[in-house]
Amino acid sequence: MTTTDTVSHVSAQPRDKAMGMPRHHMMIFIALFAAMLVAPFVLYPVFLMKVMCFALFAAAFNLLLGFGGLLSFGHAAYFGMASYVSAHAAKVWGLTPELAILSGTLVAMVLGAVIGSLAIRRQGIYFAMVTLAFAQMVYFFALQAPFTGGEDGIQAVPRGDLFGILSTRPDRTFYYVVLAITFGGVLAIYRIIHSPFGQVLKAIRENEPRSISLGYHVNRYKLAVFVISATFAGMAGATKALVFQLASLTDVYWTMSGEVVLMTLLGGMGTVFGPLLGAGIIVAMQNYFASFGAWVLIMQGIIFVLAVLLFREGIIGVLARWIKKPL
Amino acid sequence: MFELLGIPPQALFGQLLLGLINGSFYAMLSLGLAVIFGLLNIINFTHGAQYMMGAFVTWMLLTYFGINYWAALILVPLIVGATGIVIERLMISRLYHLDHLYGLLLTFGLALIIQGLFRNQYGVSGIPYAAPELLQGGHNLGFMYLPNSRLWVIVASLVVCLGTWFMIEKTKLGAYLRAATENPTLVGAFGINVPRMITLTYGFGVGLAALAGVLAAPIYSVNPNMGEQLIIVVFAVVVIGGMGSILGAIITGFGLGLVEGLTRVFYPEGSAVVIFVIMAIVLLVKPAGLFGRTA
Amino acid sequence: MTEAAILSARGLTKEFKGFVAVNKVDLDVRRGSIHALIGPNGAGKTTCFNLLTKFLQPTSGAITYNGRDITGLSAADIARLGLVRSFQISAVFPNLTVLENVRIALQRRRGDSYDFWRSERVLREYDDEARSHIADVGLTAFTDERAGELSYGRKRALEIATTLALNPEMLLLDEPMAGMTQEDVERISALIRRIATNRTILMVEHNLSVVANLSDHITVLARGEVLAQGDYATVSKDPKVIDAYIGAGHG
Amino acid sequence: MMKKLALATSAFAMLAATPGLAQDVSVKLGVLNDRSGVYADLSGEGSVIAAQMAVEDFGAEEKGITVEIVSADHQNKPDVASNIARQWYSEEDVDAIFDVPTSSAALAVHEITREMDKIFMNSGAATSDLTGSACSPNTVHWTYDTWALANGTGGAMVEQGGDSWFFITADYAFGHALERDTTAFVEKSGGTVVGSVRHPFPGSDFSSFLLQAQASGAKVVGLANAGGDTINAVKQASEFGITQAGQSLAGLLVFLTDVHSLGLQTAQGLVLTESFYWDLNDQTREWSARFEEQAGDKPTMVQAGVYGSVLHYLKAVEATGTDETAAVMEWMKANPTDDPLFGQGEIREDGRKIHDMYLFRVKAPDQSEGPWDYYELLETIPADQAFRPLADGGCSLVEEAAAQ
Repeated sequence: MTTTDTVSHVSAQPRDKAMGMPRHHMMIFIALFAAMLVAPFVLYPVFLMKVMCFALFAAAFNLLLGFGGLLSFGHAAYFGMASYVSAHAAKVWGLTPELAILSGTLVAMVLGAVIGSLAIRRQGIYFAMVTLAFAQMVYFFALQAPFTGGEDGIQAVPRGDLFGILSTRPDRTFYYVVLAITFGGVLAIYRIIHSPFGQVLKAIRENEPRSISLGYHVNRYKLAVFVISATFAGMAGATKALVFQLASLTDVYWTMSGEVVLMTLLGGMGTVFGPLLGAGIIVAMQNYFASFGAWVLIMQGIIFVLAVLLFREGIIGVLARWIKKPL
Repeated sequence: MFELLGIPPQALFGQLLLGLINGSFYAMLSLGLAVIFGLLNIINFTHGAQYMMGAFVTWMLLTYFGINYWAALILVPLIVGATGIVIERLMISRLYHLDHLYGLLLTFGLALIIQGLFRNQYGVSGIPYAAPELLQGGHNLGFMYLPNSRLWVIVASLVVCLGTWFMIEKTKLGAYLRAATENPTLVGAFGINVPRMITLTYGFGVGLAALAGVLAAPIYSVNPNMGEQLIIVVFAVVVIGGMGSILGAIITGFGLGLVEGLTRVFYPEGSAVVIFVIMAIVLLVKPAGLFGRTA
Repeated sequence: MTEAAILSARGLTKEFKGFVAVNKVDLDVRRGSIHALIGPNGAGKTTCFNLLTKFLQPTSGAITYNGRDITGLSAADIARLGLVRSFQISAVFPNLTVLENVRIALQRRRGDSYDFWRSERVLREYDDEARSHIADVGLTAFTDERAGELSYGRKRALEIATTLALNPEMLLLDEPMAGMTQEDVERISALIRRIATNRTILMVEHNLSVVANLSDHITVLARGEVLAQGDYATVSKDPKVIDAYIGAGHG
Repeated sequence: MMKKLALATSAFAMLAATPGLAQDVSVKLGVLNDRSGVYADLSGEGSVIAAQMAVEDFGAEEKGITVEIVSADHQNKPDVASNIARQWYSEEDVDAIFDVPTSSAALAVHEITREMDKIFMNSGAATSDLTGSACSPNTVHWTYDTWALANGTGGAMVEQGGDSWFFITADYAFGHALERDTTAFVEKSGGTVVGSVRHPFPGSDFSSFLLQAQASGAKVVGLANAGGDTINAVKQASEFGITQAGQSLAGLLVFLTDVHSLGLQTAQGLVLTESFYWDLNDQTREWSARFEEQAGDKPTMVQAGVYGSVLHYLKAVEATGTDETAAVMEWMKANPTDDPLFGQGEIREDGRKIHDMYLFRVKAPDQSEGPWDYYELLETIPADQAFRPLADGGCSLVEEAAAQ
């Protein structure tokens, strides 16, 4: 018999929807967007761009874990490989930023399709181990392939001119490009969750054998959501490469896979806003505690343990329970 | 003198022997994972960190207390196994009613903490641990110089692996263990304290990892990151072998060590990924793994 | 094969690591009948059931449905042919509402819904039909409740409503009465009889009174093999069957 | 508050303006390195201590220069390094960044420094690209580079009789570059390379590669890797009796701290190149003793390089009376360097700092007379031969200068 990989979580049913979106969701999105519009005048724009890239990465990951019920421990592969491709495209091929990001995203999609079609043959923790092992293989590839620059990475990547016209060199300008990309990505993921496809995904997560018995080709759905998740993870990685103007092994290493799991778990898996908050917290932590060295690692470990033992719903999950509305 | 694909047979034998040594570590670690998985149904991500602890505790015993390697062989698995028991009682035991993925996440977090603490304390450059006198030197086998310490690893891990296999497959205790794996409630009905058995099993699996760490201490550099690379490869070994049988874990471990050794001779560039490639093929052909139960 | 058989199995065998769970079972389910699969514990009923619904792949043997060989098809494909199963443990989607549960089945008509770019509002067209299925099993009052919060009997009712929403030609019910109160048993029995009017039903059931009451035809399994076949009266008098049940210490 | 004070003193100084005397510039120096990873021991807090010693020895305060030192951990990750460098330059008014081990992180800081037009004085990183194909008017590469190491170990080893080589190479760009460069020097000096093998990175088991090296019969086994890989390889070489059997082991990127962590028993006989050793002369011994009092360990060449580069930078600030990038950089390149650790030297127009390099052999335990007595000097490679000739690096600054 097949086992279910259900991850329990909150998902009550709101009926007060406006334009297909519960009103409070729409208000949060608008508030978030407004805040991000003015944020670079208060906070350091590069830091904010990093947060946004990771927020998109975590949202993509959450689509797979929180809504597909699949724990991938190798999402760094798509994030990192896309960042290499995007950096290479911008630097060596001289592509404009939107095309560079697009090419990175496409490569992540293809990679996701290849690894995904193998990984979905196993379930539960095996699935996690398989994705981890494949990601390690991608890491070795990135380390040895000539175009990635090995340990040096791809450095001094030009951001280029958006659509060939608008220079994105100034951080503030590029900030709004990144805002558009990541916000668009997060909204797209939101739509996917709330699509007919998303509805079937939820059913599979809740009860896989039953979904099969209703005639759904469960593995095709799993593969589809895996590929979509890898694609958006790639989009985040490709964007990040242009933000920092470099692509490096950090992004493709397994600790990166662990970090995105942590962001999602901390914020609240299976929630809409949890991964965004989780990404913000972890990136801020890494940024401001950078001088503490290995303590950052220890703190991340402690957060993992506490999150698993004490608040599995994550911060947003707990909030959602208090206000009795899904977030 | 005949050669095989351009490789002199002496070199080939040497590499096979070395592959066997690597395989010893794979086998011991995947065995520990299999035992834990069998009863607790979690993948112990902390396994690599516990292997590293084994090596470090061996070093500490010698440095701070003057306790030698041979005593460490007994003491270290007990000490590290005991920390495992504490972890199981305090944390892992709270997760059995939940999705198994939480066990993976918890042990991943624990691995980060343990690794970070050791990094803070000892840095990452690595600490030397001198092999005991009996293991220094080596034998000239004609086709290679085999250090005694390596020979000892093969012997010790074979004894441990076969001992574990014998205990689980052929003794009454093992029979309970296997039965509990299949059906915990049934064994509970036989009047066996299942939670205690689970705790001890976790301790035992962790002890195995620590023992591998003791064996590694004189050979590899003792450093906080020594487990993190190995554990991912061992995960692949486990996926290839499947969690069906104890013997399967042992055979796969040794076998993949040999395969890796051969790759080092014929195509060294591929030796880092050969196990992952095999994993991909096994997933295509036999998704449940070579020794895994179908369904 | 009899003319009227909708589902047939020939020489159906399943081995697990040398242990033969189901051994050369031949089975014919007549169109329009209620067919029960019974037997003592460990007789291989559930394995047999899982083989027929392709949740397990048989080691050897063939299965035909409506004259078509379905031995090589996947479980989801079988469901698409109109052969839909239920589960021993109640098979609902606990975090979806009752309405959404039924709608998941109706949504199947869209083919495979891979359209992740559309809003789920397109699913509202199924709401009315879903409500009528819900009304059929008497759950209208719970339409917007989370399925996980329903009582056990209501979950089973919801499961049947979901199954019926697929409008299957044949239903395979895995112990539909397991764990039910007497009151629930009667309600579900009536429901099964009602839906059986233009459908074929194969069920695995422990509750012999339910079997006696509902089924037209019975197959008795013991140790993975077919022990006896026939209607309740024939089977219940068969000394081999009595022996098997008493020998196994189970009634 | 700080700013007000600085303004007040500046007005005062203007009145009493005497060239070369109190001139009240305030500079902020960032020491960016690895404080938790593989290179924490050879750079880390020790580099910050070295920088502070430079400020004190220079007597910055007496000379009217206010110096603030900030430090951070880049975890050997280029993205972390680039993030910190950006923030330091744009938000915290850091004038110059020092140290930065790990080539990838160094290249990242190198690019940002160029973009923001500040000063980067690298001590910790190996890549010779910093003054070669990627060279920048804003970077000085102080202590060593891969070319110098390959030249020292590869060329000098052959002269010492080690004329046949076998490489054990980390299978990524850095390892390949080390192997390629060293091979060139070995061959130029009349030696041969009999074989090489690439090991996965990072690797823990080197036994099978060592076995191949042994079978090759080469006189020298060259380790074209770094950090934990080198440590593991050396440890296992001793286990398999490589050096005892008559082969020499040559580390192409080995630091004093690596030898310290291996112990002499294991590391004995290893040959390596460095640009600084605490026991070279009275000056280095005196300075290293002071360093050891504060840091607890003897200094590495990287830490020594931070001292030297901070000192030279402060001299430039004193002489030009400003922290303005172009002026400081011009002075630094125009004037010779002189410090107790590296002696006299110069900074070339491509940013390369020139000084002697040394080929060492690790002593056997019975030759060592005390703690940290690890090296035996085999050869001094004079400054004019130690580094890549200006014309060979492919640095665009050099071509521009030549064109003018």
